[in-house]
Amino acid sequence: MALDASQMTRQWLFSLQQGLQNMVRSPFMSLVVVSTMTVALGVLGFLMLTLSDLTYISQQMSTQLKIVVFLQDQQTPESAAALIEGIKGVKAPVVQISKEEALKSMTEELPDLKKLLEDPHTHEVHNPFPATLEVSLYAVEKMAEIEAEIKKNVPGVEGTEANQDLAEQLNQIQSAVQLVGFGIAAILFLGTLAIVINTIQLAVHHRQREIEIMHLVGAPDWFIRLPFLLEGLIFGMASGLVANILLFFWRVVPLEQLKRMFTFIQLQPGLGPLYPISALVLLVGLLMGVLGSSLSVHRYIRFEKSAEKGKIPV
Amino acid sequence: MALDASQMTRQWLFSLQQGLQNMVRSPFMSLVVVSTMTVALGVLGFLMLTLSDLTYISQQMSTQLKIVVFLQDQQTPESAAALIEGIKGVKAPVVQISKEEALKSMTEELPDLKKLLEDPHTHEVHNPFPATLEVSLYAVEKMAEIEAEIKKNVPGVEGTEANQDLAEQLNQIQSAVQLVGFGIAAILFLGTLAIVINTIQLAVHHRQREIEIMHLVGAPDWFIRLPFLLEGLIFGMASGLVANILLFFWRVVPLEQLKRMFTFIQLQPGLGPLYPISALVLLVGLLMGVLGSSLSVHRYIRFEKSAEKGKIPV
Amino acid sequence: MIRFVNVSKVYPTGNKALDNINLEIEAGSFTFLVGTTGSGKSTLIKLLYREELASSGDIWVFGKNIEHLSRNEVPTLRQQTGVVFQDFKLLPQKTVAENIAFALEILGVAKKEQEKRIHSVLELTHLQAMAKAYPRELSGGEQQRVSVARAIVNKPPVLLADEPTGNLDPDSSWEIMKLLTKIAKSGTTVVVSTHNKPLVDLLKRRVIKLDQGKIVEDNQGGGYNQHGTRR
Amino acid sequence: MIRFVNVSKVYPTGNKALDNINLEIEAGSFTFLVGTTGSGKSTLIKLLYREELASSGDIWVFGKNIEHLSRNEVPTLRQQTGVVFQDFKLLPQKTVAENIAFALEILGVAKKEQEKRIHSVLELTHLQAMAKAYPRELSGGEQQRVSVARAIVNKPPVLLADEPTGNLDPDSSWEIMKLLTKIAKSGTTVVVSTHNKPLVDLLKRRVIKLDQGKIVEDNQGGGYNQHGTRR
Ligand SMILES: Nc1ncnc2c1ncn2[C@@H]1O[C@H](COP(=O)(O)OP(=O)(O)OP(=O)(O)O)[C@@H](O)[C@H]1O
Ligand SMILES: Nc1ncnc2c1ncn2[C@@H]1O[C@H](COP(=O)(O)OP(=O)(O)OP(=O)(O)O)[C@@H](O)[C@H]1O
Ligand SMILES: [Mg+2]
Ligand SMILES: [Mg+2]
Repeated sequence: MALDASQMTRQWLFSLQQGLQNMVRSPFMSLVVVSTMTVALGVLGFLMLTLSDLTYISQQMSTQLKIVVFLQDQQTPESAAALIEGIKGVKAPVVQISKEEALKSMTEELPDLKKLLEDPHTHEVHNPFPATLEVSLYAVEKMAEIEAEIKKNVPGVEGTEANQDLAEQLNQIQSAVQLVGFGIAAILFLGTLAIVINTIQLAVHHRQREIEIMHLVGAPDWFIRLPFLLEGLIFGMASGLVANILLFFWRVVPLEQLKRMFTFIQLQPGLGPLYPISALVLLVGLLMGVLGSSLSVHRYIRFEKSAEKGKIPV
Repeated sequence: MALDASQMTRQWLFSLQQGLQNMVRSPFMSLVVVSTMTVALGVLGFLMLTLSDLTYISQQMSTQLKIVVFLQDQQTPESAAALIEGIKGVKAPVVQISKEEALKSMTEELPDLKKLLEDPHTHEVHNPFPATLEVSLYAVEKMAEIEAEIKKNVPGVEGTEANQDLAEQLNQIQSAVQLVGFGIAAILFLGTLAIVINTIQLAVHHRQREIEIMHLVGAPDWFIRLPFLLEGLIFGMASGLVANILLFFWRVVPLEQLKRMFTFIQLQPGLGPLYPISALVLLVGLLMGVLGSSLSVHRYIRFEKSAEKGKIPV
Repeated sequence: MIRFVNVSKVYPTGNKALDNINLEIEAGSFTFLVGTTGSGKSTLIKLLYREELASSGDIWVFGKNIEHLSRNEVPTLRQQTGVVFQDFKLLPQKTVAENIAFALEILGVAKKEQEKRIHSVLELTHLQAMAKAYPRELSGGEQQRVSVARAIVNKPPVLLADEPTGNLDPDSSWEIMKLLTKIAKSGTTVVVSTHNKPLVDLLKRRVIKLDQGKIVEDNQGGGYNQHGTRR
Repeated sequence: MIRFVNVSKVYPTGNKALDNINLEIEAGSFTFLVGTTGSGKSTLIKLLYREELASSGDIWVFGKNIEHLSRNEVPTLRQQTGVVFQDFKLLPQKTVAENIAFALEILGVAKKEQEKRIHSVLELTHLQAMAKAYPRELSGGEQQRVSVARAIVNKPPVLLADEPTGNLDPDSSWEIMKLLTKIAKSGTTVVVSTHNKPLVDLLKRRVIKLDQGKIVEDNQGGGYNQHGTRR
């Protein structure tokens, strides 16, 4: 029995319409599936957002670490600062402390010192302190590299000082946050996948009898499968959207309050990484929905197949 | 029809036995429910573990911050250190740097200085630098408090210096980790709850027909409910146990490797916070299981009730 | 024993399934319920074990108005009423023996006593060989007999059978009907809805005929069609 | 048209439901299948639309050995075979009209044509008033007629009816049987399994009697019981 094009179209349209009808006629089922998927996707997105913020914070923190550069007397702080600001990875401006400022802060701290440095005859003050520069960096892991470059390429540098230990530690924390964050995201991703597929499987399992009946009255596999795929797609889309709304809300309201409470913590400006994450959440929702339902329906169709092979010789 | 005690016992025993039978006879359902619950509980436990580690790390980091105490010349570093070590919140030992050591490190850095400090006649070196103590703390948020206490209670203190800004920042980060961590745990907790209840609801929904039949042949409510409660309990216990096994495994194997990779990051020794967390995971599993199934069965019993009220006047 | 007073049933869809029924059925009697499909036989039976509530009127069973039972009294009513459902209503996850045993487990009957009773009803319904089979592994007629066996196993004072021979061959149908009349003789009140004209004609018991929810005939010892058609 | 060659069916439980069946049924003929409950009638019918596979032997329908159909050919076989299931098998989430329409949607029949055909089968089975009801809102007999309507709506070349009058009163049963014989006259091959002795006796068609999975009688124009018992 060959089918003409309009027959095929009608079958497709009917099959798709069935998907919508099923959802509407099992509101409880639809609600449970969508809410479960929303929770799973929402948690996934929420954690990716938090991880992205954590990475940003630890980066911000590391810019507090500075390389201190001591200059020889013949080098002016201005020209050295200009040279250093030209190095890649250095965050302008480089803070300049002149010989005079260094002396002033030291003698203020140790009043005895002033007398000792003063020439008893000319009352001229000898200044043993060098001019210093405080160099901030964009990324703490470049500290050793940049320190070496300053020593090598900037003339008139007497010495440098950098808290390598703390830098190393912060550096490791950053890598750890990234690695563990990636691990968490991967685990959560798999968890979301498992939960979504399980939920859809339960929903389809509940319709096992219907699938059987449709098969028995002659519906081809694709005809049975299509409505479920559409349903899965819509479930995925709906829960992805709801999860995104929750994420946006979280970003705009409570996170802003957190920011105000913790003024020192610098969060990414604006909506930050929300766009790529929400796109990912939506995509995951759609894929999971379709994958979940197609896998589940497949189960029942596969079951029948194996039953058909069950020829037993008498 | 009054029931004697042995009848009641038999009914209870049968009802409990039913719970086990149901699980064994619907292996697919049991598997799906347990695996979903395991994922949800595992993620919950995993995140609580990570948060506890993060808190620990940020605490460890903050012990890098020190209060520097300058002593007057009449005070010996030893006795001041002993006094300070007696203050609550101070991490022993207090590092002592004597006047001589201070002078030595300064003159090594600035060779010019040595000549200037030397008495041209007696060749005696004047030492303007005070002896200093470096005081580590257990908790950075106590820094201001302890600094004040040192100034007040330790005799012969000339001055103190503490990086209040960085301390404040670390302090805020700790509070933020705790607050956000608490938020995440709460959200995840609710998410786990929702997913578990939804999953059990789907499983019970699938047995709606059976529940109806049992009702129609005269089974009382508790008789129907009990097997589901037992099932929920076992599901909760099983998934809690599996989740805990995964958590222990994660703690022992990959986390130990992370520790070796990042030597600077100090993790809690031994199994750390695993015991309370795994106990919590198990408890949540059990509660959710029982709560989920009792709620779901209730739904169907409630449904019937409302149908019974549906008297329509003719 | 059983008394309907001005009972009507309108389903939520607006279908009027029963229309002002007044009826009395004596204890220990055997009554046929006949009528075209959709005339309200199943609805009348469902009212008797509270699957449905009447829209108006009162129904008395065991001297109680079952329209006003509390939540806890409904299971008791159902435990005292054996029902053969038109669609069998067997528990799919339980074997034949377990399905029958369920009616006894509810009452907390001891295992030994259970085994004895189950053995005897399996024999009565010729299901001994299928005790361990699941409902899906049975033929239509076999399932129907399991439903009969479950309904009679705890010897309830009221037995309602909704089309209990629809899937049975004439010989098996005759056996089941004989069984039901025997049960009525032992004091149980039996109400049987049926389309089986030959058996109704043969047994000569009280026949109540429904049509569009109304009782149109009520004959002691009557046949299926009072004003007989050719079948 | 339909040919069974040495067909046996043993269920996974070990039940031998059919035992070396050899049988030929001509195109456009009308055949009754009778026998005690559990004799294998439903199993024989299930083999014809591939709900079950034979354990051994071959079954030919439309000149094809349906034991060796590929996965894609099974739906085609089922589309060409109308089936009235013993347990109705209606889709619970669809109304009566939608259940019937489903058999046409599978074939991609245009909406106008669908409406026409559905209208006509609803009329034939007296279900016009229930077109918009859901199966759970119907009486047993009404559900059975929906199953009949769905089986005949796409005018399939083969029509299998498993106990199609088990829940119908004598008048409705007679009408449905008349309908099925009329369909056979129009060229469709009709196989009806039934316990309805009066109708089998009345219609005088071919009667095949099964007992314990074996064909024990095969009479053109016979009655229900060749060696008649008293019922
Ligand atoms: N749940 C329901 N909702 C709406 N209408 C219903 C419902 N159940 C039954 N009906 C309608 O009520 C009427 C009586 O149904 P009932 O099942 O009592 O008939 P019956 O006499 O048992 O028929 P049968 O012999 O076919 O079993 C029918 O018209 C049916 O469509
Ligand atoms: N799925 C199954 N698994 C195991 N045994 C089965 C299965 N289906 C049917 N049987 C057995 O096979 C035998 C034939 O069953 P079948 O359903 O063909 O009988 P039938 O003639 O249709 O009976 P009825 O008149 O009661 O409908 C019965 O003994 C039954 O118990
Ligand atoms: Mg009925
Ligand atoms: Mg059968």
